[in-house]
Formats: sequence, structure tokens, C-alpha cells
Amino acid sequence: MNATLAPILAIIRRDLLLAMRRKSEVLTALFFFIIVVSLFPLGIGPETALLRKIAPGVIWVAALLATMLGLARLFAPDHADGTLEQMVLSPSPLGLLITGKIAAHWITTGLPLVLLAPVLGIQFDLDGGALGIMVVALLLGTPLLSLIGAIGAALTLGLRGGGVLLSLLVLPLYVPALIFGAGAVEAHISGLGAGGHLSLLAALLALAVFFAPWATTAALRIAIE
Amino acid sequence: MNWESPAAFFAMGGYGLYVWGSFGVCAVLMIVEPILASKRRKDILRSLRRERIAEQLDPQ
Amino acid sequence: MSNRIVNWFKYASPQSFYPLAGKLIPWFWALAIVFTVAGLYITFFAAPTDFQQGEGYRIIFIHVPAAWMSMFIYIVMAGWAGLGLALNTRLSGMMAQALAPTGAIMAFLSLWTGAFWGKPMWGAWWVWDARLTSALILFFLYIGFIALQAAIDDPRRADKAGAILALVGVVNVPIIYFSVKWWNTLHQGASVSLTKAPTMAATMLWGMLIMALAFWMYSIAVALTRVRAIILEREAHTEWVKDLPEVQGAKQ
Amino acid sequence: MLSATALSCIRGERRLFSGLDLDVGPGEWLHVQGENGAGKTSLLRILASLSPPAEGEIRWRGEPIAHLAEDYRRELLFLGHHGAVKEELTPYENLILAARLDGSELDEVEALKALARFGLRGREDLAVRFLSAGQKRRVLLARLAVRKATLWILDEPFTALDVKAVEMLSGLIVEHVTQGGIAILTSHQAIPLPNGKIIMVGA
Repeated sequence: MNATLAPILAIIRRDLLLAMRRKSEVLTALFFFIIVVSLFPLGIGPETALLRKIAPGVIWVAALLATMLGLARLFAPDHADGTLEQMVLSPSPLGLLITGKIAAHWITTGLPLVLLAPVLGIQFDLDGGALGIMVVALLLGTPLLSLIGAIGAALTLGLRGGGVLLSLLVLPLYVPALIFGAGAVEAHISGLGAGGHLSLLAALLALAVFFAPWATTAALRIAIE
Repeated sequence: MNWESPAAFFAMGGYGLYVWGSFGVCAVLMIVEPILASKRRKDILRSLRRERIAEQLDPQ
Repeated sequence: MSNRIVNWFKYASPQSFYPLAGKLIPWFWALAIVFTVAGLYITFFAAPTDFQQGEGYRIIFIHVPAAWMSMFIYIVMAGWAGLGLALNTRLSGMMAQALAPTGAIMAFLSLWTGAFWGKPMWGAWWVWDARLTSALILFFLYIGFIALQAAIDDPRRADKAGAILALVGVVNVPIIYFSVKWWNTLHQGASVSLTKAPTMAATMLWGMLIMALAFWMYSIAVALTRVRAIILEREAHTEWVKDLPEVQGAKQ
Repeated sequence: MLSATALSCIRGERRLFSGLDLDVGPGEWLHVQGENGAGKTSLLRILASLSPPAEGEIRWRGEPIAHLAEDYRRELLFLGHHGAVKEELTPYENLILAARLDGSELDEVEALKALARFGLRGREDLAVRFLSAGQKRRVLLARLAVRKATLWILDEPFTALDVKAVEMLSGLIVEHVTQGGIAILTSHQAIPLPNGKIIMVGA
């Protein structure tokens, strides 16, 4: 097997196995997402035109918050039981292992959101085209959320009040993802075409894939020292 | 000269609240911040001096 | 050339920077006061009334410098942070830590003055204008930096973690700025911009530049004052701090 | 093989130790001793390249470990206070996954054999959180037995072990050392091992 891919896959498999063993964490984030999105019509009113207008923003903000929910536990269990030390000491480059962990986080929290979003979109009376754009935007955007979030999770690892601090650090950095992600659907609905938004989202994702694991690794080394 | 009287100066052509609200808060922050910064240094100096006196009292 | 490099490294140690900063602070205060007086003169007496915005536009003489400084300080802070990570110099982290509160105050001032300008011009205290929105996010970034450093007990770890956050932030600041700007144009935001005042007369430009210099000198002076306090706190147990005349003298 | 010169360590504002030299070769083991808080754990973590020393240098086979990076880590086995055992996984899965993390595949027979050796037969498929504290430590020992590393750095490995497990662990260490390996360990209790080097940590 490829020397770069092997450690990443090993970590992904391990984290997925662990996620299977503690399903409640994954399901909690998912139901949180569903409930938050479903609360908005109750607060705003059932007017279809208005709901259609706010749908992309509501779903994206809920996705941000749902991602945040699991973020504090991204490295904490591995830190507490000493696995993180073993990862630092592994002959495989730490950056690759961390990339694997981030990928696993996306598979367990981001991907279910992407799959569920169309159902929630229907609640808000979005049409097929808009739903498709939303799924593509979430597909590009949710990995971005996991990547940026991992930096925050590593920086706040083991700190008192880490959870609240994590949101304070990470949420401002989520702004571009939110703008382009929700903007893509809005642009499609208003007939402007979502291409620009989606390519910018893809560009941000490319930048984050390159930069975020590096920053996360540096932060983890500091946390462990 | 822009202003006919001090009153006109303070009225700012009807924008007094906004202009003085901005400049006032700016001035307050820029006075308070340096005071706090130098107080921080004075505090640590005071505790260092106290530590020093305590050391001198100690026969060891 | 090599002599100069040696000199720089000499001042990179907290021990030699502390007295140097002490000597520089009065000069920066003096410059700050001179520029402030000159800037205020231009603001209120030299600059004519704007025929469209009336006297209210005078707020931009402090709003724009505050906005500039809030961004500039963040970049300088990230620069110090990066230097600290790369060269492992102790002073860099202290400088970054000393700059953060001043940057946060600048970001706050740019928000505050923006709101006070916006109320008469736009009719609302807060408008989701691109500049105001990104200033708000920049303010959050400063708060996050300060909160992260405050949460970490070990100063070395605090410096390094803060450095990474500042570097991540500095990559994101332009992205956030442009994304907010794009978002703003798509949503047909306010048409009157804070900086593109219709008549950018030469006196106004000069006034703004001189005020910016005043803010700049102020920021340097207050950051140096704070870094001196931080140096003393961090190095409290070293011999050179114990030998300082201000510690030796029994009374103030 | 592993030598350190003039190591010093600062934690917070306190200097734990300075000017510490050590040298261990193949077939030797080193007992790190010192009072609580003297910096034993810190020393082990520095030797394992988990944290950098404030001053001084560590060499492995004559090369600074900072340069060797993964070549050093490949030959190193570090066991900290927390054993990196996942509570949700079974002992068997723990062994297999830990090996994979180290970049090697562990075959089934070898894993089962190691578990049986440490008295975990019949517990292979039970999540670790259902095991007793002593049994959890035994999972760790099994990992020690299957991992091929030259340098063992063990922080308090004898904690929470019963008499029989202590015997097993000391047997493992003796076996490792007589085969030309190196072991560096801390322990607050007497160690039933012969002929160790001793180093004292502390001011």
C-alpha cells in the first residue's frame, strides 16, 4: 500500500470503529442539526416564500453548530488515554495521522449532515435544483469546517473552559465558508448561478487541506510538550 | 475658521451627539489604556520590591 | 552589516530590550501628542464642512485610522508570533501579547465610531456594511487570541499556541474581508461608504494621515509600556530583574 | 547507544534539573530515581523526544535525535502514565490498531499468543472497559511483547500490577535486555531486576 495513504487509512479505520462503539456521540450531533433546523420555522412562521429564502442560511448555521459540537472531543479522548503521545512517537509523520483523524471526523459528523440536508431542505420548500446545489456546497464546505475546527480543537486541548474557548476561536474563521456555502444556494435561487460560489469554496478547501493539518500538528505538539 | 461660536463648535451642525460620542469614547479609551498598562508594571514592581524586603528580613 | 545583525540580536533579549523600551516610550508619547494636536486641529478647524455629510463626516478622521491600525496591528502581531515560532526568541511572544489588547481596542473603536457615523448617515446604528462586518470579525479574532493566551498557564505554551492562532488568523483576515465584501455587494448593501467620502479633499487626506500617525505612535507607546510589564512578570525570578534600580529602591 | 549531555529541564518557572548526563548501551537498563516532582517523568519524555530539553543534547547511535526524527521513533517504545489503551475496543483490537499506528501489521496468531501469555485468554473479544485495572495493564504488557523496538522507555510500568504480572513484566524486560535491547524506566517500588544502572534526578 502507498506509504502516504496507509497511516491515513489506518487512523480513519480506527476512528470509525471507535465511532461505531460510541454511536451516541455521532447521533447526538445529527439530531441536534435536525432539531435546530426544524425550530426555525416554529420561530419565524410557516410562510413558504420566507422559509425558502432563509433555508440555506439556517441549514448552514445549524451545520456549523453541529460540527462544533463534536469538535471538542476530536483530540480530547486520545489526549486523555495517551494515544496522542503514541501518535507523536509513531514513525509515520504526525501530519498524516492528523489528516486521517480530520477525515474521520468529517465522515462521522460532516457527511451525515450532507446526506440529511436535502430532507431538511424539503421542509423549507426548496426545489430540486437548489437542493442539489446545497448538497454540493455542503460537500465542499463541511470538510472545510472539520479542517479549520481541528486547529481550534488542537489549540484548546486540555485547557480549562476549552469548549467555549473553542467556539470563540473557530466560529469567526467559519465566516467565509458560511458566506460562500449559503450564498451558493441563494445565488442559484435568484438565478445568478452558483458556479462562482462553489469554485471559491473549492479553492478555500484546497487551501485548508494544505494548511490546516500543518497548523493542527504544530498546535498538538505544543499541547503535548 | 469654521466655527462662529463655541456653541456652534459643540453642536457640530446637529451632529454633536455622534461626533462627540465618537471622539469622547476614543479619548477615554486612549487615556485609560495607558494608565492600565503602566499600572500593570507598577503592580509587578511593587510585588518584586516586597519580595526583596521579605528576603532581607529572612536571615538566610 | 554583521555588526548591525549582532546589535539586533542583542536587543532581542528581554534583558536589554527592557531599558531600551523605557528610553523610547517618552519619545513615542511626545510624537503621539504632537500628531494628535495637529490632527485634531485639521479635523475640527482646517477641514471644511462636507456639503453632503455635514459636520458628521469628521468622525472618519478617527474611524479610518482606528480601522487601519486594527488591521495593521494584527499583521504586526502575527509577524512577531511567526518570528517567535521560527527563531524561538522569548521577546517575540511578549510583543505579540502586548499588542493584542491595543489591537482589540482599535477594532472596538473602529466599530464604535462606525456605528456613530452610520446612525446619522444610514439611519441605523448598525448596518451590515462590509467594512463594519469584517471589523467585527477582526474584533472577535483579537478576543479569541487574548482568551486563548489567558487560558494557558505556561507562558511558553501560551506564546506558541497564540502564535499559531495569529498566523491562522492572518491568513484568514483577507479571506474574511473579501468574502464579506462579496457577500455585501451581492446583497445590495449600503451605498454610502465610510471611506469613499464624495469629496476627498487634500486637507481631509492630510488630516487622516496625520491622525493615523498619531494612532500609530500611540499604539507603539502603549504596547511598549505593556511589554515592559510583561517582561517583568515573566522574568520576575531572574537576577537582572532583581538588580533593577526600580526593584532595588525600597520606596517609590 | 543512547547518550545525553548536559540536559536541563524547566517546567513553568521551576528548574527541575540541569547538567544531567547519561549513557546507556546495548544490553543495559537504567533505573531513573528521584523524589516526587524531581523530574523523572520529564526526563523520560525528553529522552523520548516528546518535549525538547531546555539545554543539552541527546544522541542515538551517535546522531542527535532531533535529526533522526522518525528513524529514532521507529526504534523507540514509550509507555507513559496513560497506556494508550482504548476502553471501547477489545484487547485484541487494541493490539492490532496500536501496531498499525506504528506503521506495521501484526498477524493474528502473534497477537493472540501475546494476549494468552499475559493471562488474557478468553478476554480477547471483551471491551477493555469491562476488564479490571490490573487486566488493563496486562493489555499494555502484551503490546510491549509484540512491539519490535530497541529502546524501551517505561514510566512507572509496575504500577497496578499484581505479583504475577510484576514477574511477567520483569521477565519481559530481562529478555529484552539480554537480547541486546535497552530499557530506561522509573519505578517508586523496588524492581526485581538484576544489574541495573541507576541515575538520580533532582537538584
